[in-house]
Amino acid sequence: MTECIQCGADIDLHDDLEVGEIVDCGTCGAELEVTDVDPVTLEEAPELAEDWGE
Amino acid sequence: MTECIQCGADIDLHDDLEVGEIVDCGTCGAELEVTDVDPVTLEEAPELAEDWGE
Amino acid sequence: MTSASVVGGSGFTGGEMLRLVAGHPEFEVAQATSREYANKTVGSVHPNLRGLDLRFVAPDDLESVDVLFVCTPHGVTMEHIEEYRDLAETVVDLSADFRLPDADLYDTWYDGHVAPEHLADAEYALPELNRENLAGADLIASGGCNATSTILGLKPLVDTGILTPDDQVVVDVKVGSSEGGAGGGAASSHPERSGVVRPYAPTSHRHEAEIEAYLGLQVSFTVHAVDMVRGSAATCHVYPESMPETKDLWGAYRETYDEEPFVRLVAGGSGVYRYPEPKAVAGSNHAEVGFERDERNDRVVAFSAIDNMMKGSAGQALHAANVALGFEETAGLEFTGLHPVGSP
Amino acid sequence: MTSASVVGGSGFTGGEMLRLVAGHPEFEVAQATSREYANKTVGSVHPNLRGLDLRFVAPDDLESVDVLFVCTPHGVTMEHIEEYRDLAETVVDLSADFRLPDADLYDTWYDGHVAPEHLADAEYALPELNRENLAGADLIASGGCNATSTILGLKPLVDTGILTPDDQVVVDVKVGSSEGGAGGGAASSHPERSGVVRPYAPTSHRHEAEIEAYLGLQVSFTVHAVDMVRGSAATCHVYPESMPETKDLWGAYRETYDEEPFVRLVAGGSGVYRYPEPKAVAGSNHAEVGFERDERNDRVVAFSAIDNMMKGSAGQALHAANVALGFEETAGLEFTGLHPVGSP
Amino acid sequence: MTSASVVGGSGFTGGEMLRLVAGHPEFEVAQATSREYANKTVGSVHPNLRGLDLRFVAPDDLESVDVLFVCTPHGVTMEHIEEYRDLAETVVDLSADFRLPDADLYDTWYDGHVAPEHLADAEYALPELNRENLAGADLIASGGCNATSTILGLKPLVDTGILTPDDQVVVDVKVGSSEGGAGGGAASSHPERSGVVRPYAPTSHRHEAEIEAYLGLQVSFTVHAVDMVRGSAATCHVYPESMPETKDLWGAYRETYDEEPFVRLVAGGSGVYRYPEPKAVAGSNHAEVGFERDERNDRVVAFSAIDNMMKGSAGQALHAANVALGFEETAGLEFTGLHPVGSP
Amino acid sequence: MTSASVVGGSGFTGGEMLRLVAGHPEFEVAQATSREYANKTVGSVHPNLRGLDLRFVAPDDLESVDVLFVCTPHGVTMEHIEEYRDLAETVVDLSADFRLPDADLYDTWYDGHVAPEHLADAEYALPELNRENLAGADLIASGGCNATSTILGLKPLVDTGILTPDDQVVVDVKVGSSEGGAGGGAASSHPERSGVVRPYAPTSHRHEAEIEAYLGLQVSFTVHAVDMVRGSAATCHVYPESMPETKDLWGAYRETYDEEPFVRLVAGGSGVYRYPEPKAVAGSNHAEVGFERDERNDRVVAFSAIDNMMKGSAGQALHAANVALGFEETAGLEFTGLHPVGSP
Ligand SMILES: NC(=O)c1ccc[n+]([C@@H]2O[C@H](COP(=O)([O-])OP(=O)(O)OC[C@H]3O[C@@H](n4cnc5c(N)ncnc54)[C@H](OP(=O)(O)O)[C@@H]3O)[C@@H](O)[C@H]2O)c1
Ligand SMILES: NC(=O)c1ccc[n+]([C@@H]2O[C@H](COP(=O)([O-])OP(=O)(O)OC[C@H]3O[C@@H](n4cnc5c(N)ncnc54)[C@H](OP(=O)(O)O)[C@@H]3O)[C@@H](O)[C@H]2O)c1
Ligand SMILES: NC(=O)c1ccc[n+]([C@@H]2O[C@H](COP(=O)([O-])OP(=O)(O)OC[C@H]3O[C@@H](n4cnc5c(N)ncnc54)[C@H](OP(=O)(O)O)[C@@H]3O)[C@@H](O)[C@H]2O)c1
Ligand SMILES: NC(=O)c1ccc[n+]([C@@H]2O[C@H](COP(=O)([O-])OP(=O)(O)OC[C@H]3O[C@@H](n4cnc5c(N)ncnc54)[C@H](OP(=O)(O)O)[C@@H]3O)[C@@H](O)[C@H]2O)c1
Ligand SMILES: [Zn+2]
Ligand SMILES: [Zn+2]
Repeated sequence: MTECIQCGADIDLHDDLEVGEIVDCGTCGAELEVTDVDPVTLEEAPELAEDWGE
Repeated sequence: MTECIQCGADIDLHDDLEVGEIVDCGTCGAELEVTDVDPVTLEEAPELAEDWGE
Repeated sequence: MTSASVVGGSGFTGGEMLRLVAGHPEFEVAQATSREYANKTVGSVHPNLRGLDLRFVAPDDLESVDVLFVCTPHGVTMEHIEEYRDLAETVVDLSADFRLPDADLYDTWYDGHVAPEHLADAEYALPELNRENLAGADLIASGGCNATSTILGLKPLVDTGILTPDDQVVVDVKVGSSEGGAGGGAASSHPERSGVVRPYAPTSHRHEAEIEAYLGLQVSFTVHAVDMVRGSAATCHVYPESMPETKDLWGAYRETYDEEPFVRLVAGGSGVYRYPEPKAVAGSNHAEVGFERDERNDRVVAFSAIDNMMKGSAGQALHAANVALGFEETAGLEFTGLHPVGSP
Repeated sequence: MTSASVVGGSGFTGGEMLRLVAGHPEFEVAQATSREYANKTVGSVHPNLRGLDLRFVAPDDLESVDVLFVCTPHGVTMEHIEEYRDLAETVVDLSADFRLPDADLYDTWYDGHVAPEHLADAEYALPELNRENLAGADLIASGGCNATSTILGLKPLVDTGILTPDDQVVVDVKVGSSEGGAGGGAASSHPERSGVVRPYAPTSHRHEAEIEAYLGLQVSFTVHAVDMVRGSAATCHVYPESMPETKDLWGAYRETYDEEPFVRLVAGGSGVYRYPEPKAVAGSNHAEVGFERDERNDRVVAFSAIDNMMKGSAGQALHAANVALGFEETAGLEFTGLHPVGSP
Repeated sequence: MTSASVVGGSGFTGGEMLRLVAGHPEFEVAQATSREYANKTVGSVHPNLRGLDLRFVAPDDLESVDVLFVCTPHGVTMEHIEEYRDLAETVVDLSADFRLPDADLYDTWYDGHVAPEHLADAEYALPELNRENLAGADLIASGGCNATSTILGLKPLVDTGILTPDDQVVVDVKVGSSEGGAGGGAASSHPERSGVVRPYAPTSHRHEAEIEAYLGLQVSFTVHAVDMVRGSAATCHVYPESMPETKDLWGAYRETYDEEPFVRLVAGGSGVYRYPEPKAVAGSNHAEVGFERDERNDRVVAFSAIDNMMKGSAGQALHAANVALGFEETAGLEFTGLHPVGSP
Repeated sequence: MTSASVVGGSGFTGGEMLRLVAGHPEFEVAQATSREYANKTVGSVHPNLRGLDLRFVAPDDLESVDVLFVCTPHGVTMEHIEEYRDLAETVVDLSADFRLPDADLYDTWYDGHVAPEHLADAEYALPELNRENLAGADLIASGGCNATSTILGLKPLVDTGILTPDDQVVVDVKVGSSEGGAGGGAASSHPERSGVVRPYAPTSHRHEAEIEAYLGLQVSFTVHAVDMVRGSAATCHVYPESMPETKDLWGAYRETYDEEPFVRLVAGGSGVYRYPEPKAVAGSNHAEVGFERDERNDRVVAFSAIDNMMKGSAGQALHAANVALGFEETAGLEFTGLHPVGSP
């Protein structure tokens, strides 16, 4: 279990995590980048500037 | 031409006005009661508690 | 089984109440009243209840029952409260008649009260606010729909002191047409009501009183009718004394709602549904709450969305009854809503 | 518990399938696939499923399971059928890939078939039509939504011989936007798709093949897009050799559907909802069917309305799976729909 | 300038009539009647006419005028026809009171007629059908909206003999809520009327009489309410004795409508709008007509779409008045509609 | 005649621009560009323009013209501005590229500016704000739709000093789906976008910059998507230093707008339409503005409603061009909107 750096919720991560992978927090939806796997370290993923309508 | 007591716009009144009649202002829609006809005097009409949906 | 009857069963909240009670594992429907449709089948008014083998009775034919859900317009319950309490151990009223703590407030916001002696007995239904007092309550006052969405959106900020009574709060609400009840008038005819963004209560909406009573906050309230049938969405523009960090906000909301079965936090993330919206909860008893920080304006925007027929009335009433009677809190309220869904 | 996975879980029918399976007393959800959203939570796509603690997996990561529900576009299942049948005892396919009895028909109506050897194993899912063969079936082909509404509307007339293959039948269908799936295109953008009455399949709709295969009737089929999200409403204009009396029609419909848990007869009566309409069944697995006689034109008009996401796809699939696996037929399908409801 | 007054100016067609007359280069608005809103501004009822400096008068205060447009419910015009014809040289009636050629038909389809002696004077307004007789007409009967859409869709087939009175014709119509007029009732309240596909006239719709009278065809007619405010879309399923080729159909439609300023052919092509649809003509006086061949079923599907408030009532009435009075046919009717547009 | 071409003619504002220019007494349409639909008829994209005998050309084929209306996404005009100004005496840009007075602001709110040397030449299009500078302007920057509705709602309060830069202002906006342009994405598909109240720009909307630049006020801005296609409705919650009386407010609004041909005051009164709403102005170039006093909270609520395709873009652009070129201000903009109308 790792804590989300945005909302503080526990993030349930899958096993074969790789550095550079983007995971999202199930609670707040934040996109987080895996920067280390042992121990797992997460940072906010670079903004994807995703278009969201209008 | 009489002035609306709510919004100040000129109200175009018809000829055979009677005391007690309710007229509405074309600008602000206020419902006004004719309290005198010579000269024409208007007062705010008693709230009709009109239901307006929801 | 616990028997339950619905007064005002031909109305919108009454129909929803019947549906919920009929699907509840602990309840069985006894009677439903309607003056207009007495002796007609419930299914002739509520097509989704065609499977229910029940006909409306006149209010005078109401019999004793364990729980009475009262779904009538404001003013009816207060007039009949003695009779209702004689008929049933537990009375759950969906109208505004027993929501406010104080007869004076009825003078200010309504047209007074004719049975103020019962006010002290009434418990406000919202379990997120008043769970502890609901257990065993015998007169329950289900909250107003717009008050409910507002209270749920702001409560974490108040509880954690981020927001205090001195702070400025604007609440801009958008609601669906079922809030008007089955009666309707010219303004709620389909040609006039379709596609609107209509300021229907620009100021002085009565739910301000409820919010102030239960949240301790005076809010500037404005309600707009928009083109949906179900839903109340409150956008709360809040100016805290000192701006909280994002994680403080998450902390506040999680602390308040982490254990709540019917409140979901939705604040950002990816995809189409990033903030609370009524269509994500339509048909369900869930509330979505969330927020966004506005650094530039030292503002927190809190969003809250419910289905006014469910969390905003019948669902809340049943939830409270579950608490009052010691049933599983979520009993009969498991439906999670639909996706995709149009304008439910 | 019986384990179930959903291929195409990020799509519209896939999301509905997940909702139903998760709420089913006998099933537990194992996996849901999505190529686009692999590793994301199911709730990030389907906001009503935010309570579900599940993330999408890539299709390649599918594991063995008791039942596999396949909710992919036409062509995918036939390509993967060996793999799917290896993974699961029971495969329920929601696409058209195994609906038609005969490979030839796939040449005529689709682009041929790559696994015709499995066609003979497949059972058409509609229990009202094929209940006896569904028990124990291991490859189930859930019907087309418009075919389902049409078949349900006409079946009583065919069963009782009121309608014969020589008679003229016009089927004029009105459907919601969820029929197009989550993909969408320019024509299904909100500005272009709102408020339409748009002839989207004026002639030659593929569901004609299914109707002919299972009802034995050639029908003139035309489909219109209208402004709703869920729903398929079939208006069947029928010219029987000899005009039946009203009571013959009631007799036919009651005989066919009296024991059916999910079909309601609605034909006249009072109130607002006098004939079948999609919004009366939206969100539920019910079909409404009904009729009106047109003396002047020697015509019977049969109406049928379903929710395409439920009775027209995921609900039908689950209903068939219930029959196949010997569960209670209505298990997981109890939701009765909402009233009032907008354009669900 | 020609003066024009509108009886029933507070209604839906009356408001549209006022808008059109006020914007017409040859007309000036004299009076508009309303019993309910007498002395109120026209803009208080019709917000788009707030710029019009006019107040409703009671019907008794109607004065002489050049043209009187009568926009009242069925039965009113026939009762007042002497009075109306005394007041104005030209009376254009939008109700059904003078549409049918024969008093007998009023016995069959309506509740009889109280002024049958005027029937022979009346000309049916649809210029595409009756242009030659409209010039100089002094009593004009504007057609029914659904009759208009149907007649326009089928006329080319009848004119060219592709369709004969012996052939089977099913007309399946979808209409908006403004067809019900400003009155409305429970069934047209927003919560009940939103998102519907509702068979509101399954059989025996009165417009059958008009279609038969002016097209010489008996049609099987069924009308559905759908979720839009303006629009009548007719889908005509036709079984000609011998199937025409596509080019014959194009020939027929072009021959009939090539010179018509308000009829557009739309039959296939690319893009989102390939067949007639009401939202493509909403707000305008245009009709879209088109067709598709169904080889498999020896069927021609003819589509027709209009705005019921315009081509289906007020626009048609003004168009006919233009012809009657010798004005430019398109005067005051130039608006082409909007894109994009929702559910107008 | 003055010739005019439209760059981006296949888009939403481009189509509206073409419609307006084609119907304008002084203009004639020269060319309309589209890369995707080059050589196709304009009517194949905009069905209401089927009567227009015009095909799209590629942008490279643009020829010299009197006025060029540029209706492309943000960033295109600034890149091509030299070319556009070479082609035409008068360039009217509907994008944000020349709206802000200062290159710095483009760094803050957008992604910088590539042709800042033209910024000083540009005039903000809104005639109610900038009429005097528009006469003879050769580079005109049409305003943002939500900025326009907000500015129009607040301007009288600012002009009369009721509202000062120190006062708190919350602007809660509700918009239709056409704001997103013809492109659309998953969030604007019909199933996902129908029936929403969706916080699409909770904070930091770029129009804040425009409002601040032209009104001198920093506002807290939040934008919601609601279920309509056209429309921007701004609800401005304002806390003036000292509460004005109702007649002061009327005075302020009347003073500011009395002579304005396109602004209507709507504030209270009777009937269904008591405050500004987008459907009352849909299809027209009108803005409705109005207000309500909230004594209890020392708040003024100002409402403003426009059609984003008209007053919020193409209509405003044409209005400004009329002023710039010395035409009648209302030329080509006479359409008053429709009643009843659904969700236009
Ligand atoms: N709609 C909402 O979103 C909502 C949300 C929260 C709370 N509420 C509250 O719930 C209550 C009901 O609202 P609603 O929307 O369901 O209204 P509704 O649809 O108009 O229904 C009212 C019902 O009350 C019955 N009724 C009316 N007057 C009565 C009387 N004097 N005695 C007995 N029965 C009477 C009516 O039936 P007959 O006329 O046939 O007897 C009808 O069944 C209201 O107090 C409302 O404020 C509503
Ligand atoms: N919509 C209806 O009303 C309805 C009714 C009856 C039957 N059906 C049938 O049900 C099926 C699904 O329809 P829908 O409306 O749910 O469509 P949809 O919303 O487009 O969903 C399709 C799903 O399939 C997945 N998918 C697509 N190609 C795939 C591939 N090659 N391999 C694995 N997964 C793939 C997609 O996810 P990823 O791309 O993320 O993998 C998505 O989850 C269709 O066959 C349709 O004909 C639909
Ligand atoms: N709606 C359509 O799509 C459509 C299409 C084609 C034809 N029509 C026909 O047009 C006519 C009007 O329809 P509508 O939809 O405009 O109806 P509506 O909205 O109900 O308006 C009816 C109008 O007539 C007035 N009125 C009613 N009874 C009257 C009486 N006895 N004497 C004088 N005025 C009376 C009403 O005003 P007050 O009550 O205030 O006097 C109101 O202004 C009908 O005959 C209808 O069949 C309608
Ligand atoms: N929609 C509104 O409510 C609204 C309101 C105010 C202002 N605006 C502004 O108006 C502008 C247009 O908005 P819209 O809603 O009309 O967008 P839209 O529907 O997406 O249309 C954009 C148009 O620009 C063309 N285009 C795109 N990229 C181009 C390029 N690089 N070179 C030449 N043409 C290009 C597109 O056609 P092809 O791809 O076929 O060339 C299309 O015709 C935007 O700047 C927007 O901010 C819009
Ligand atoms: Zn998180
Ligand atoms: Zn006034």
